Amino acid sequence: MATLFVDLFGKTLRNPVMNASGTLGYGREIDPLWSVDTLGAYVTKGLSLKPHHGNPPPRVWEEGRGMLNSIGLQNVGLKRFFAEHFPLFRKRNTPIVVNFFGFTDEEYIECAASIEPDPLIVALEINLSCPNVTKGGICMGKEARGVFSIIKRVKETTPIPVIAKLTPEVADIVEIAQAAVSAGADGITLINTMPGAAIDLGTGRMAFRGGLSGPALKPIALKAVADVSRAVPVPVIGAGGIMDHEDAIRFLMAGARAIQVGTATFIDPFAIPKILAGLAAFMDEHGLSRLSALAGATHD
Amino acid sequence: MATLFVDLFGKTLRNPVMNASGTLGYGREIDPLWSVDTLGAYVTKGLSLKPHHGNPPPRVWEEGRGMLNSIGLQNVGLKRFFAEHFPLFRKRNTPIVVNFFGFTDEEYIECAASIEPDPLIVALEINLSCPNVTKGGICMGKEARGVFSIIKRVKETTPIPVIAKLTPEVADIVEIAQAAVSAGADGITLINTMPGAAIDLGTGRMAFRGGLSGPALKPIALKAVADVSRAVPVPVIGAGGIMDHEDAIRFLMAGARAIQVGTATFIDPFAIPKILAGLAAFMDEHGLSRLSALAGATHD
Amino acid sequence: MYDMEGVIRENLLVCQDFYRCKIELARPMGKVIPGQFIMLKIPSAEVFLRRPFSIYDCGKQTVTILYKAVGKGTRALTSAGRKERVMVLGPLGHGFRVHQGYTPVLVAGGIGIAGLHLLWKQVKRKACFFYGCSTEQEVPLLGGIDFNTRGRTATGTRQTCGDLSSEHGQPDTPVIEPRVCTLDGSTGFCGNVVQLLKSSLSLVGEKPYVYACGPQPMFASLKALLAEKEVPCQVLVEERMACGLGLCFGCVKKTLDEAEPYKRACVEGPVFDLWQLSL
Amino acid sequence: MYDMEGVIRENLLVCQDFYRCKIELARPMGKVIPGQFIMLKIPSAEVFLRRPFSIYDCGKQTVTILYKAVGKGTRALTSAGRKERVMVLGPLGHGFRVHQGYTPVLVAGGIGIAGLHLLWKQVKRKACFFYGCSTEQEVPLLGGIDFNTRGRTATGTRQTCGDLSSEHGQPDTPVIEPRVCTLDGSTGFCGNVVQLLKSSLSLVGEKPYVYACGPQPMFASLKALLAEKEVPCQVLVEERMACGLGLCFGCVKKTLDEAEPYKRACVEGPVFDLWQLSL
Ligand SMILES: Cc1cc2nc3c(=O)[nH]c(=O)nc-3n(C[C@H](O)[C@H](O)[C@H](O)COP(=O)(O)OP(=O)(O)OC[C@H]3O[C@@H](n4cnc5c(N)ncnc54)[C@H](O)[C@@H]3O)c2cc1C
Ligand SMILES: Cc1cc2nc3c(=O)[nH]c(=O)nc-3n(C[C@H](O)[C@H](O)[C@H](O)COP(=O)(O)OP(=O)(O)OC[C@H]3O[C@@H](n4cnc5c(N)ncnc54)[C@H](O)[C@@H]3O)c2cc1C
Ligand SMILES: Cc1cc2nc3c(=O)[nH]c(=O)nc-3n(C[C@H](O)[C@H](O)[C@H](O)COP(=O)(O)O)c2cc1C
Ligand SMILES: Cc1cc2nc3c(=O)[nH]c(=O)nc-3n(C[C@H](O)[C@H](O)[C@H](O)COP(=O)(O)O)c2cc1C
Ligand code: FES
Ligand code: FES
Repeated sequence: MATLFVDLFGKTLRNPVMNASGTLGYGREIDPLWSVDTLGAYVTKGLSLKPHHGNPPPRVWEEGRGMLNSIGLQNVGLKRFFAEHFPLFRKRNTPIVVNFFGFTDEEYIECAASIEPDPLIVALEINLSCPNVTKGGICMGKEARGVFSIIKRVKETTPIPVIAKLTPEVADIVEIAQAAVSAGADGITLINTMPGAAIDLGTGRMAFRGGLSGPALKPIALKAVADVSRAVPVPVIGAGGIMDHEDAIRFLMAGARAIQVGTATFIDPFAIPKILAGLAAFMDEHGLSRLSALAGATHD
Repeated sequence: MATLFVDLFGKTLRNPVMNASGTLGYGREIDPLWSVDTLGAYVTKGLSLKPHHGNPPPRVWEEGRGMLNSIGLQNVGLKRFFAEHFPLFRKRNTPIVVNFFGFTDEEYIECAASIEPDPLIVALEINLSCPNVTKGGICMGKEARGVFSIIKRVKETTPIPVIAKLTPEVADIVEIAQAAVSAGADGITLINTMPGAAIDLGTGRMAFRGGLSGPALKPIALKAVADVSRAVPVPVIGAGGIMDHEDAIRFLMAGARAIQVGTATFIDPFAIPKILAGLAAFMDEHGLSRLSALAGATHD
Repeated sequence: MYDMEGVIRENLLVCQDFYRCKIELARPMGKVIPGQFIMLKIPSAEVFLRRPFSIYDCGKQTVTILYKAVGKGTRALTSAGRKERVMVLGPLGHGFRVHQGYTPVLVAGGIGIAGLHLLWKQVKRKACFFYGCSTEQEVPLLGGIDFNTRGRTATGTRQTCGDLSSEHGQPDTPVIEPRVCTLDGSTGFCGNVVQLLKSSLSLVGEKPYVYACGPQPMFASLKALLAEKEVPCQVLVEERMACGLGLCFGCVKKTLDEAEPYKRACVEGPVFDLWQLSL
Repeated sequence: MYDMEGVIRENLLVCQDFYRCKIELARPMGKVIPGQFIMLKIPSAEVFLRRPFSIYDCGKQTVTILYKAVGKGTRALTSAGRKERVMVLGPLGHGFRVHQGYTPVLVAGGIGIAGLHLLWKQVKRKACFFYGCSTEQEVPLLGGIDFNTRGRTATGTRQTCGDLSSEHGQPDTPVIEPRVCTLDGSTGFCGNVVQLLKSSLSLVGEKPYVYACGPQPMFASLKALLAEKEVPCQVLVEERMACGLGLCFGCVKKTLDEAEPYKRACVEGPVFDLWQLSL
């Protein structure tokens, strides 16, 4: 029997499959369907220092084989998350990755500072796809210099490993990833949603704007993973349109150490347990005993 | 009966529907199925000063509801195009847009200089998604400054209207479009393919890399069109995943003056004539007499 | 909760654009509270996300929805044949809470009737039913509702609203008074269902409790109508959904809760207290 | 040329992984040259691009393909039922050019037989046929070919290659000599079809002209075999295609033409002169 264990930042995770941030609520919503300890690690909904209301509806839009969302980062804030939602993960002994964001450099630092290290916290995942209000709303993750300085200051603030989660809406994602790593990032998550728009012909209403996720994103994500994992020495976590275990394997082959499943869960709430089962079966079928054997497969 | 006429750079085109560059061969290949004068204008395959061999196969890859291509800009060169292929358009009295590229700034200038003005040439469409060999292979269209200087020099070289065709792999496509316009671009085509990758699980071979086109690209393209058409005073030409007349209308509603159809033709070689028929029927059904009425529809 | 396999057993046109679809499930669904919904995976590769539908009716191992073809997904569903396989997730969400000591007044606009049918079936006491639609062609939507009519027809008779509370009143027997209106006046009262309710509200009884489902603009006029007498009211809202499980925060409705205004229609709803919504 | 609607009339498993699919067209296809192909829109929303298939056979208003299930598209096609609608674009590409004064020698590897069947049917003179496959299970693929056998079975008999040119030879009658090999030796010659050809080439006749279709590595060994005697040879190549019409330049094969090495398999091919390819 193949093992799915994976090492990440000195911790050993049960398996390489996480949810993508913002796609599994606070965890408690899915727990009645399957226990959160099914996950290699639970990635929190994007959290901020203060609670955040998010955008008015409509917030989701189907678009071909994908969807657009403009949730607007609604969340209960870090404090309430740890008070109300973290206990479930403690009870289930499930490692978590704390995804967080801010609208200024300082907010990022304050967030990171406010998170107490805990044996269950694998890493902090910095969502860099946020508008920087001090720079006229330009997205944080678009400039290598800006990314470098946020990560550097966050690293100085916290002893917890730090993952930079990058937006694909950049000219050269490798350059951004390298900036993050040289600032001390311990890992890179690729990719966040791609900004897009849709127009409802029926109503003739103006374009719905939101972040594109799902299969439409997959080729862009796979390229980012393949390019970045060759260019940086830290683990890459892949996300973007992973719908089944074959997609998961593609990302692992492309160079991801672990993967995150988002939109797939909306269509099939059991997508994550199914991916895990499929992954194990694939490994057994191909006589692979460790996940790292997959990554090798593509380097021929 | 609605008219589909559209004004572009002081010329009146029969209709707003063009092919996307590189997706209708040299024109002669489709002409036996439907006359090239069906088009508002024919956009040439990307042409260069000298003939170009292109990449070894495989060059195309199906990817969900889209495809990746790595044709590598194979073309017969500007000279042979005008000698061998242009006469068809002369015979059919069909306006053309000359799409061209280079690997250095100088090559762009030389290309533009070599193209004689002709009543049938509506514009030159500069493909800015090319590697710049003098800058270590970085894509031409990624830096506002680089785009500005190429367009400025091309504009100084030729009296023919110039369209900048932009890559979506940038941090802020509006910024690039504005740079092009301030350098004198007469129009903007949005968007070229998005770089992506795929992995064939069967063979376990390394990622196929290529430009993503087709429906998967549509939300990204629509957003680019909506954003750029509001930000620049010149006409925007929309492309990316237009499969039917409803998609065409979405792009016109989002602010495009004209549209280009690429990948759709591979799946249905009659996609372009069908889109034209559908467009006319839609206008009649909704009592719209001019295309400009569509653009208005979304500004409520 | 399970994601249940289902087989379409019936997918009938009830009247123009409206269909009733009965699905046989591979296992029992569990207890359903009226107002709850399912997330249905429509068997068409063109449709990516699931779609939410109120549970119109349910049996031991069946679930029935009543739906209106409005867009890509619902149109694709109309052409799903018998025996076609689907996936059904449910029952989902918070349904109606029926409070003792009130007269239930059900108010359905158009396809909103799908969300109230089960409540009507389960209310074991005197109650009223107001139904509004566009034209008499849509009146057959009422046809599936069991109005134990005592000499009155369920549809279409042009009648004024009698004194419901006195005329009938056997304990534990629903009062059988569907009132119908059409926007074009082709049958019943001429106007929308809130106008109809207004014209009849004084007759409804002592302590009305309104349960409403319909197009969203209806809720604002309902609020205006009910505000004076502070009539309690629960509404079933519709919002675009991605997951139906509270995972994505895509389906929110704005409430008057200032600390956390946006509540998820799929878990905190789809039934909300009208007086807590920000309309 | 038209994009023709078609209806699947037959979609049969010939042997493991191999299927024959007959499509009735809404209108006649026009003259077909052996080696030409169609672009088939497979009726599955999961399959985006069309897929190219050699015209295995054609009637007035029918076209038949023989295909191997190898990936998403061909696997989806296996489950297309009778009466399913498809779109068929064709006939496409440059087919085989048959030159007078030569003995046609047809060499098919595996599914390559699909590309040579029509040529065999149309060659109205003495000719040879070599067929190689993996195991005897695939020999039924020959079954559709009309070998007017004169006492010999078309398949499976373990036989050495006789002197074809002398044994038969009625003008305008195809010589009926299928030679079979299998990679595992389970029937016929043990080896691949180029090895089989090598073992028999001297017996083929005075002026052989080889027409080949099969897996791409076969062409390199064919080239090595035929080089010495400069035997003329045309090969039908397979390449991923997007449009099939010469529009996308996605399907190129490398040739020895230095000025323009990459030629489109869909218009300049799919049949190329072996001696012009860069393998
Ligand atoms: C809890 C709940 C219960 C519902 N119950 C029923 C029911 O019993 N019967 C029924 O016919 N419909 C019901 N709906 C609405 C139904 O879900 C939508 O009509 C359906 O999702 C539209 O899908 P589509 O692909 O056909 O339309 P789309 O092409 O997605 O959209 C067409 C139009 O419908 C609107 N729309 C899309 N999704 C929704 C949605 N979730 N809610 C409201 N409007 C939407 C769009 O804005 C657009 O104008 C319910 C919705 C919710 C949230
Ligand atoms: C001119 C021509 C004639 C052909 N005639 C036949 C025929 O008569 N019968 C038949 O079974 N097949 C034929 N093929 C091959 C057939 O087109 C492919 O097997 C088919 O497109 C694979 O599609 P898929 O979705 O099943 O595979 P995919 O999932 O796309 O790929 C599966 C595997 O097949 C390979 N492949 C994909 N497309 C092609 C292609 N166009 N050519 C070669 N390999 C490919 C891939 O590299 C991959 O390894 C022909 C190809 C060409 C170009
Ligand atoms: C509804 C929704 C909410 C999301 N919220 C967040 C978030 O709060 N923080 C974040 O970093 N990414 C967020 N994402 C992005 C996902 O984590 C993921 O990167 C992206 O959706 C691509 O993966 P997928 O295609 O599997 O969904 C969200 C995505 C969706 C669809
Ligand atoms: C096979 C292929 C070849 C292309 N060649 C060119 C080219 O030479 N020059 C160019 O500017 N764009 C080229 N493109 C990009 C298209 O013109 C178009 O911008 C893109 O495909 C998006 O449109 P679509 O989704 O309708 O195909 C090519 C696209 C494809 C698919
Ligand atoms: S639909 Fe996802 S949270 Fe309600
Ligand atoms: S397949 Fe498009 S050119 Fe040959």
